[in-house]
Amino acid sequence: MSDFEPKIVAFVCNWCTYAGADLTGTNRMKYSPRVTIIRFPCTGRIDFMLLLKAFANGADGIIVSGCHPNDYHYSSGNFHARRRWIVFRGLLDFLGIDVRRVQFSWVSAAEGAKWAQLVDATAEQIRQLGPFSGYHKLRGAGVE
Amino acid sequence: MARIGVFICHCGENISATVDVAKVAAAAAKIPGVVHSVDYKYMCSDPGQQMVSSAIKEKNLTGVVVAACSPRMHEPTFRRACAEAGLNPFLCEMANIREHCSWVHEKGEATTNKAIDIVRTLVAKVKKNKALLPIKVPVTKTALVLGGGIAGIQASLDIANSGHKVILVEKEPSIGGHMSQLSETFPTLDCSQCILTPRMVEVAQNPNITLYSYAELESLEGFIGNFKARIRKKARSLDEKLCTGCGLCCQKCPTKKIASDFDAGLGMRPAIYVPFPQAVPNKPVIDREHCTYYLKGKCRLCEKVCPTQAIRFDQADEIVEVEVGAVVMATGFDIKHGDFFPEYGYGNYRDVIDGLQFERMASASGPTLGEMRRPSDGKVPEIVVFIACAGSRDPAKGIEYCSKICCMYTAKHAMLYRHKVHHGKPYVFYMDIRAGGKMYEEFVRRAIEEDGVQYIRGRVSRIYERGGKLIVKGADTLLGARPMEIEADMVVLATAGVANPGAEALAQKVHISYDSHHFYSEAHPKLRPVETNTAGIFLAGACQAPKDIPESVAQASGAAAKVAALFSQDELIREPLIAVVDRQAPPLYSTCVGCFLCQTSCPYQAIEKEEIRGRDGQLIKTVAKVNPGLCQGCGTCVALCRSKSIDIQGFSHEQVYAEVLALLNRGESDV
Amino acid sequence: MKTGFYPGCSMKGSAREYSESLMAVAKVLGRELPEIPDWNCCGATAAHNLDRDLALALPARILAAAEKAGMDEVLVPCAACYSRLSVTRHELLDAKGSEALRARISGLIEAEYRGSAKVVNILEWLAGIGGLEGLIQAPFARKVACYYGCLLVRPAGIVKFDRPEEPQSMDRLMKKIGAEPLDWAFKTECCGAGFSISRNDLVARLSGLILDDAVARGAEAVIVACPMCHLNLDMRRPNIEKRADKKFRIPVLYVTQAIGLALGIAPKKLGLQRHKVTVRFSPAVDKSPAETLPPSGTRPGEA
Amino acid sequence: MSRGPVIQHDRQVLAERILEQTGVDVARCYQCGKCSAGCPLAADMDFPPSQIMHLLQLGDFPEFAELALRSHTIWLCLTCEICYCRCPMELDIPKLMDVLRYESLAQKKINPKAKDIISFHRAFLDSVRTTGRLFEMGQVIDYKLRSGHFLQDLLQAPWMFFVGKLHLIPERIRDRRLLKRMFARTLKAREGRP
Ligand SMILES: Cc1cc2nc3c(=O)[nH]c(=O)nc-3n(C[C@H](O)[C@H](O)[C@H](O)COP(=O)(O)OP(=O)(O)OC[C@H]3O[C@@H](n4cnc5c(N)ncnc54)[C@H](O)[C@@H]3O)c2cc1C
Ligand SMILES: Cc1cc2nc3c(=O)[nH]c(=O)nc-3n(C[C@H](O)[C@H](O)[C@H](O)COP(=O)(O)OP(=O)(O)OC[C@H]3O[C@@H](n4cnc5c(N)ncnc54)[C@H](O)[C@@H]3O)c2cc1C
Ligand code: SF4
Ligand code: SF4
Ligand code: SF4
Ligand code: SF4
Ligand code: SF4
Ligand code: SF4
Ligand code: SF4
Ligand code: SF4
Repeated sequence: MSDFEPKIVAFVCNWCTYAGADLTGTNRMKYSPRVTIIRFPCTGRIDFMLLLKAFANGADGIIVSGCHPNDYHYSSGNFHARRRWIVFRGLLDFLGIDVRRVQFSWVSAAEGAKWAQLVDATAEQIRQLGPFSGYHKLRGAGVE
Repeated sequence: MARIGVFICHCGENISATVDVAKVAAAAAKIPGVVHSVDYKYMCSDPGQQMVSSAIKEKNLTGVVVAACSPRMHEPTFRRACAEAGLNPFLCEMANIREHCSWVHEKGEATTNKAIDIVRTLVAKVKKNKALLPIKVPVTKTALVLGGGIAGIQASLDIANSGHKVILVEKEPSIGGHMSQLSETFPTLDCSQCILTPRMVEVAQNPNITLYSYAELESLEGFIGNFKARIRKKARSLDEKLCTGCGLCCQKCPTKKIASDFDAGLGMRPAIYVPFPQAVPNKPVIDREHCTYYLKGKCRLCEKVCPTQAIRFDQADEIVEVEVGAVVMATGFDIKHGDFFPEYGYGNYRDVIDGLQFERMASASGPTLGEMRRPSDGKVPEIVVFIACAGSRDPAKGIEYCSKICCMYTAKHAMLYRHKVHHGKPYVFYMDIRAGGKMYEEFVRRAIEEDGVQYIRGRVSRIYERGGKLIVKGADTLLGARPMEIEADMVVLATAGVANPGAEALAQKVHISYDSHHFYSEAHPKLRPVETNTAGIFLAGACQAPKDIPESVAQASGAAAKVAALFSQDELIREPLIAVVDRQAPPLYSTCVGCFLCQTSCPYQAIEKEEIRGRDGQLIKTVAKVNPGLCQGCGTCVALCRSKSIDIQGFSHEQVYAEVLALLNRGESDV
Repeated sequence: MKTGFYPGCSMKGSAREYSESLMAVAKVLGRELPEIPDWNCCGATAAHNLDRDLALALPARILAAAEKAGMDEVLVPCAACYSRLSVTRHELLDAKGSEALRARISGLIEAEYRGSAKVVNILEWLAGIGGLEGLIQAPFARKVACYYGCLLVRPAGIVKFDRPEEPQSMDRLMKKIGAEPLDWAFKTECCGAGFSISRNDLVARLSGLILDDAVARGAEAVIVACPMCHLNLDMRRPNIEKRADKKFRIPVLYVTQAIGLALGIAPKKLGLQRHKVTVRFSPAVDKSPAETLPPSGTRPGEA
Repeated sequence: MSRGPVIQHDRQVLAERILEQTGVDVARCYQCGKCSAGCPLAADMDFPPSQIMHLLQLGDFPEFAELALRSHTIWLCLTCEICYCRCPMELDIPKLMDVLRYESLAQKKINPKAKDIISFHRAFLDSVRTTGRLFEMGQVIDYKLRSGHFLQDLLQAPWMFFVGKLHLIPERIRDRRLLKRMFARTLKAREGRP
């Protein structure tokens, strides 16, 4: 398992985390290349079918990250995301996906270092969990 | 069939040092639909941009991916280049292989592969991109200012002086707000009326300002640049055009003993009244709750004495409809009155007064003509206790925040008292002295050092009356918290500054957010302090939080500048990255089922109901519709819609799903 | 609705007249007040000063006994006992972590405490009785200072009765019987409470301040609803006067005694003769001291 | 100790125990002094209530917590609830005082000036333990023996007896064994005294 290199998709909001990840780059902080970012206007936009879709297509782990609750670009969208996340956890569990495969976090535009830490921590976590092999089941469950 | 061009940037060595750019270009060329793939040292340079536009023209590109730095850096640059070459700018995407790749990973295969992944992802996205047109909204260049205190006055004057029309709505019979009630003002002790009244007159005379006094906002609809407001002009019971403001009616009105709000209940006024002599407009109103005629059907004395026959007993409220492009909220604040504090007597003791009452007492035009006379018996108070933080910083009985202005006005009050009663003794009970401001600390020190005000550090536990004196039980925490009692003649409570009673209802009317104390919320506490979260609505003065005059005025000028900037354009251009509800051919019309979950989730009230009717006018279905002026493109609605009927342009379902699939299905054929 | 009665220790001893007058009044009002079977002391200040579990267990046993006897509420005329019982009920039912605490205390008292019996104080109980006005024989037309003390109204979050500053319930009651309750400043200031014996110097000072204000405002009587307050204001009068270096002649009546007088009950049945400070009131309509009892301190009573 | 109090970290401080047992968070006290201003006995206390709060706040200096435990204040506090009722932060000081008293007893840090007060409480509870109720006469005698104040109040007693306020024979409840067990498991177990 030691040479397992996970595929991790990061869904991040444009205003905070995307900018935070830019800052990580500007500061030349290094982190694991296993994570690739997909940009959203806000975490409130992220519907969880999309996350399931990612798992069904071979993602081993997922990061969802947006603005801090009080520092939010669009007054309440990330609260919605947060609330839906609670429901989604239950759903993940039901589908037999380890909830630790999804990292929900807040990274602001100023937190470049936090982004690097988040990525590395998630990559390590997923490495330990091993490859996600349940996607055939997911496809069977109609997610595809 | 998609014809995509991919342009890979070296960024000097910023990218090429860790990413094998040639390999990325080669890999990109193999992605189905990619017809052109090149790498170049500096894509954002003139020759770089030139490469993009000539490729668009020569290869008939339907989409462009620039793999370079962050879109936050150069997306506008390349979109402009595309537009100039005749390609819709929203068909251009950037793949961030610098900040998110070359700068954060070591040189090596993994890094190059990631760069390829990113490019493939964006190529998949751009294939699903649609040509979008920027949204243009016209701007009505008239501002609505709500509240005619110093903040509203300042904002109105600044906007009017920049050449735009202003409609100023004030709910009281006169503009002026709390500042008109003040005696002298810290930290300079200049007379409040003297500096305020010229401004009030300016408002009345400025041809760009329409003043609706004794009026309130009835409703506000629309969006930035295009609001429709309905204003209720309450009946003054007289014809303003005929009234000359001679004041005869007020003198003759027999119903004289009505507690004056303007004098904070310390003075009396008649049923037909002007709140204060310098009022703008200087025209009376009849207080129908107290006027004998309205109560008993008799009197009409004012009508008899009026030389211009201006009195109109049967006047009704009038609704005025106006169109405005921006709104400035300047409705100010209120203070808690003494009656909320159980241990200070629930407002039972007449000589326990609040700060505004003290201002009226100290004002040369006030009920005592500026003499210190305590309310109960008119005696000159020899010992006066001032209590700071009365209800502020007090989660148990008041509010938890610091009201910010009371430390300063308490120092001012103690000082003014000493100036008027030379042998008098002023004591201030305080917890902390918050005097952060230009010349503020010096002002407080002056009160202590020059005017002999005694500051005692501690909070008063109780006040009770005994033999015409007020017994104030306090403690000095700097002296071992020993309890102490002062027999005072008068006590002044620096009561908490709070939001206006109607603040919440008004916020809901105009759809702006407010905090748990009903003060209006700014869009960002540090960087957007004069804007609200609703585009086109701005904040000025103490309606946002307790503030002193300099701050209120500064914020008002800031809000006015924002309005002027908005009005400097004829049309607003906005990125079309907003939500749309799908529309289809009959008989379906739309997949929207009309559940309106989206409507409840939208933080900007951007979702409306639209009725779809057949040719016969019969209602077929009610579906959601996004108002492009209000939508901010947050996408919350999209995630909530179960039937996937609402989508966001630029981040559509198709686009993001294509991205995810392309990212994960490395090497697999295109979806 | 069955109302039980918790007399508490002092109403059996030093505050006998409180219980005598309460019973006499209850009889006229047609209320029965059965005592809680085999009740014990609530532990008063001593228990909560020395041991938390004991301070909760003693009242819990009382309340559990009342529950067992099928009582829906318990009248606790002594304000100090009322406070202990209310606090216990709050801690065992509503406070954070109350469940575990309730189990522990139930173990100590070897009985299950469920919390079904409500705790009511004398003012609440009297206010709940309608038609008092109709029974007045001789209005108690006196200027009175209603003294609530500390524990009837505080802590407001637990007793949830009247307002903690300037309460009104006793004033309303006094108005009903024809008295004129005065506005005064010491309604809820502390009299020295349980220090009557161990620190009577402090009691003398604090109680003196209370009497001073009542007298200065022209009160003819101080009305109390607590044996401890009575003890401090009445029995400790010599100490008070010594410390203040002046005489206070103002009598201190239990609220039930004042009502009893208004209902036409004989002073003796109300235990007025047991006071240290002579009470010269009688149920007569006129204000003159008709039935004058000799100063109580000098006369042997019926032990 | 010439250097003054020394910081000691990494120990469970009294303030934390108080928070656990009573929910009173001394950190919320902002030293306004209102409690001290209204406390009927603040003038007699060595540390008025707001100062007790501050002593507990500086929990990293164990000496300060010690001062609170050894204070006269905690025994003078009448539980009159005035401070709690008026505290802007709604801090339940009387409840906190209870915990300080228990700790002071347990750690044998009783202020010598509080001897009489504690003697009185003990005499009171002894009476309750043996009879189930307070036997006032017995308690007063017991207290006098414990405190040594024989004369004080003695003049009062015959009068009380005459007006019917003092009984010579105590009232006893039936279930006195239970009472004894309750005491044995609480106060006595803690104090280790018979
Ligand atoms: C006792 C006291 C002393 C003070 N002393 C000083 C001092 O010495 N120096 C200093 O700098 N500051 C002082 N201040 C602070 C000063 O009063 C405020 O900074 C200032 O008044 C804020 O101005 P404003 O226009 O924001 O609000 P306001 O003065 O409150 O004006 C708001 C206006 O809006 C109107 N309004 C409210 N609701 C509506 C509605 N729904 N529709 C239409 N109109 C509405 C009100 O009638 C009012 O005219 C003092 C404040 C107090 C309480
Ligand atoms: C230790 C500290 C902590 C702070 N923390 C906070 C906080 O947490 N939150 C907060 O809201 N505020 C905080 N502040 C305050 C905050 O820093 C200031 O409010 C803010 O920086 C003021 O911005 P400014 O643009 O007015 O001035 P500055 O930030 O001083 O910017 C002035 C600029 O002008 C340039 N300049 C100077 N002279 C000339 C010249 N002659 N010609 C051309 N350019 C010139 C300077 O180089 C500088 O770039 C803090 C301040 C300090 C000292
Ligand atoms: S008397 Fe007539 S003109 Fe004069 S102020 Fe009154 S209404 Fe106006
Ligand atoms: S009609 Fe009304 S306003 Fe006019 S004079 Fe009479 S009372 Fe005054
Ligand atoms: S400004 Fe001063 S008086 Fe007012 S709440 Fe703040 S600290 Fe208290
Ligand atoms: S100078 Fe700074 S630290 Fe001192 S009181 Fe003012 S704001 Fe606070
Ligand atoms: S767009 Fe979707 S969420 Fe909104 S009303 Fe239609 S179906 Fe419901
Ligand atoms: S994208 Fe956001 S602002 Fe626009 S309609 Fe949807 S929820 Fe409202
Ligand atoms: S009243 Fe409350 S906040 Fe103020 S000093 Fe006392 S405990 Fe602290
Ligand atoms: S409860 Fe104790 S500390 Fe608080 S005011 Fe009363 S005596 Fe003072």
